[in-house]
Amino acid sequence: MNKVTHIEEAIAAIPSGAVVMVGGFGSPGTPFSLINELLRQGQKHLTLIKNDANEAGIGISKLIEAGRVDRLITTHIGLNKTAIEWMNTQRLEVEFHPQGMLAEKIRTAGAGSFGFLTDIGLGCEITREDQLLDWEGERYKVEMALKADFALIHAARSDRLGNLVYEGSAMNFSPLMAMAADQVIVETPECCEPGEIAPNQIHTPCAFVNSLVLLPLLTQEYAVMEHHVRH
Amino acid sequence: MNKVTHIEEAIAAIPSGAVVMVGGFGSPGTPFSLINELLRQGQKHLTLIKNDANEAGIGISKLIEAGRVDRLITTHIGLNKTAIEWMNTQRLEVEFHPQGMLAEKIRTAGAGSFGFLTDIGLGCEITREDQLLDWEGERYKVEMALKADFALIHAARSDRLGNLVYEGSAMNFSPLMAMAADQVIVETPECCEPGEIAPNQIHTPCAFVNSLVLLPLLTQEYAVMEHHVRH
Amino acid sequence: MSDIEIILKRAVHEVHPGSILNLGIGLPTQLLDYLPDDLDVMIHSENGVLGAWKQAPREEMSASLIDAAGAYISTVKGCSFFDSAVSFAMIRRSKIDLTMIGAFEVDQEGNLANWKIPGKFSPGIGGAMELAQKTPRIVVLSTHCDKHGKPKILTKCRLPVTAYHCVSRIITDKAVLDVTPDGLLVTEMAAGMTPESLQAITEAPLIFAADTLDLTEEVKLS
Amino acid sequence: MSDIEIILKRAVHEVHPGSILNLGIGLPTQLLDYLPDDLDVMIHSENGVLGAWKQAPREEMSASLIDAAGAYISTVKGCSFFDSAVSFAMIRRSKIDLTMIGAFEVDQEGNLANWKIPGKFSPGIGGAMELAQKTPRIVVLSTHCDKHGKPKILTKCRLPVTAYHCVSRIITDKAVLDVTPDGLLVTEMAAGMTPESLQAITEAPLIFAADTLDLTEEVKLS
Repeated sequence: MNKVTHIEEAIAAIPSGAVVMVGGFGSPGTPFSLINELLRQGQKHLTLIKNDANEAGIGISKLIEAGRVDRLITTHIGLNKTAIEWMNTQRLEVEFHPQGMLAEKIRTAGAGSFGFLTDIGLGCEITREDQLLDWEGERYKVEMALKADFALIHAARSDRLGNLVYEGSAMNFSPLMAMAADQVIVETPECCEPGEIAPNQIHTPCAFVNSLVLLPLLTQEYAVMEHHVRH
Repeated sequence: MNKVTHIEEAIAAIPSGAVVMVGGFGSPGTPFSLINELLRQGQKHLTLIKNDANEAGIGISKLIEAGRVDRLITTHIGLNKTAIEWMNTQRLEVEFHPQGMLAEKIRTAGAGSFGFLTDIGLGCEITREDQLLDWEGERYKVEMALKADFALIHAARSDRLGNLVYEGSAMNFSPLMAMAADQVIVETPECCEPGEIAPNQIHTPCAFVNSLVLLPLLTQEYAVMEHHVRH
Repeated sequence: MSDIEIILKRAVHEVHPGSILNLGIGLPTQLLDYLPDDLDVMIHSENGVLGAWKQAPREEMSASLIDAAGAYISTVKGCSFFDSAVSFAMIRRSKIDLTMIGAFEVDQEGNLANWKIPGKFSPGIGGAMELAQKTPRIVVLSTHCDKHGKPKILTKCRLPVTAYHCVSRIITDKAVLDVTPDGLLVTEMAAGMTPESLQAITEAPLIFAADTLDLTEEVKLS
Repeated sequence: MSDIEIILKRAVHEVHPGSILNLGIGLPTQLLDYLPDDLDVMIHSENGVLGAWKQAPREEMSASLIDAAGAYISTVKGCSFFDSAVSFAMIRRSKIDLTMIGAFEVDQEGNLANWKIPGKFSPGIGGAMELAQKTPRIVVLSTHCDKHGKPKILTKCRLPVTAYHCVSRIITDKAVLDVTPDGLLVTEMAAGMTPESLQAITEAPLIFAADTLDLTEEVKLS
């Protein structure tokens, strides 16, 4: 049960037209190396699902700027003026959800359920008439599960079976996406032997992971971004 | 933000007639001490929500045998002949759910949602006509969220803010119940200072915990049960 | 060799290295005793364990670690613990490759009844319904007849069904049967059984493979 | 003192020891700079942090740890990290005691608009909708008027609403206003403001507390 795979092979499994979830909230948790390989291989007409669009010139913004992304399902792209420009000029279709609804839609797919009843956004512009359900005397909004063909995940640490550990705020959507996507590709800078991670400290059990790409080193993209440091 | 409370005071908050979730799958994770105190204080007409009924003479079975429990929402009570006897003689009302549906109903309440759409049990005896929903061309069963007034939880370790860590298979329903109940009472044999548990090793963040009872020692109920050891 | 031993020894052949499996409470759990110690599998237990293994040595038992059957288990390297919602997410997302499960009744369409005998036995549902409905491959382990000698392999289940069209294979002390679109296909029979004698203790009509193997031989290989 | 400074220094008084709070991106996040270092609060950040704190010293910054506003934060003792589903479960289960949030518009019924200006600004929704709808106490931090000098405190929001009837209090550079069943009650005013001059820059009709305090004095206490 060794899931370690070459990055070329892991990413080559993704066809054009695929629906791809990408972990990360801003930079932390963003699988920059997997994204760069997807850019290199040239898959097109992708639908991406990510909390945000990263910032111009890095992460999934590279895919957007290269015209590879037809559609982005997200919650907020305010930090990426390029993505907003692509959206406003109709070169990128963007579907927005409240952040917790996006998380919960993904988690619902990951739990093998099909939708959930909520009151978030009831009466607001984001709610359409056909999403309303009167049930047992109350009115709810039905949010449907959001699945994907692939998930691209960055883990701080893994064993070679694919048990994952996240660090800091880099966890965010990753454990949910690992459950919700049919094929889960993980990049990690640190791969250990099974048993080295305590069983109750594993964030994503290996059952949810299909392939594991070892990063020989963390490039500059993974470093602290100077323009976010206040002096 | 010190949540450490005396056991008498913590349990005295529970009134007769309360709906109480109890962690644990079999013995692991069962908050025996909190249950014993609830037995001692005498609250009646309780509705309990627990995976199982423990075994005769221990855990929530004590409450059932003392006639304190009107209703049990559970998944399987096969290891407790006394509880089955109470059920069969109509002294205890029992509501059964598939185990993962019980978990998910609790988790749905814990997520602040109201229900979810599933296909589990469709066409089976457990599904009533009024639970069926045709939505976007598919037929689903609607499972409603399951909340509680209180949750009683056993944690292997905590800090005094109420950040919890579970051990082994003792996690099971506890993190879900901690999210789903309005008041969460935790017992633990080990309470440390904030910061001693690594932030990414906390299973239940302190926001979900209201009071914390320190166990001076673990009684025999927490030990390996000889009759479950095969020789 | 007891009927149970025959079933379990044959069931060992169903377990493929590299797979994730769940062993239902009762007969399937006993399979643990028959699995080689170096087998590369991950056993899922509904109570939140992936990587459960045989009973731990007495001095290593933890009161906080059981499998869903209540045994004080050891674990394999790479084991993980998680909550019940994640545990059943794993099941409903079909991440368990194989579930071995017991049966009160199983029928020719692969329908399974194993959770309730109205008026006699209704201790609850447990994890059976979700395992049966969502595991890609379900192998039923069961004696061929009940303790009164009555067939358990039926034309149509009479007890409340756990899940429909879920069973792939049935392993009994008398035969191995595959659920196919055409009905139940017998691929192995125990020594001494004939198509006629097997049909006589089976309610569902049986189809026999051209090269029906000797179940007893398979058992000896374990 | 700038308008922003006035607002933030006054906002410090809203933070009670022992509470959990969330600081919206923009003006509220800047409050961090004004909080005393030994304050016993837990700051929730939507990206999965409970116990977020001020920017970390340069040598302790981690590229894996930011708050929802993108700052490389330090954490307090007892901090926990969790996934986005748990993070918003915390919000929707109303475990956040207080959210300070920015506004494009807020009206006399406590309705809030802060996520979209159709045709001009629609970067998404983020966590604002759930925070606004589910936090027991919402305090809006905002300049009293927009940069063109137009009132932001309206009779009825004209922009798409983030959440209805959610705001408890509004803190501006000119006044502190509480949303009450009778309308907006002014409890503090900046030095030099009169009921008339405040009403003149506010679209919603104002009620004035009998003992309206001096906002400027409150600010000096910080």
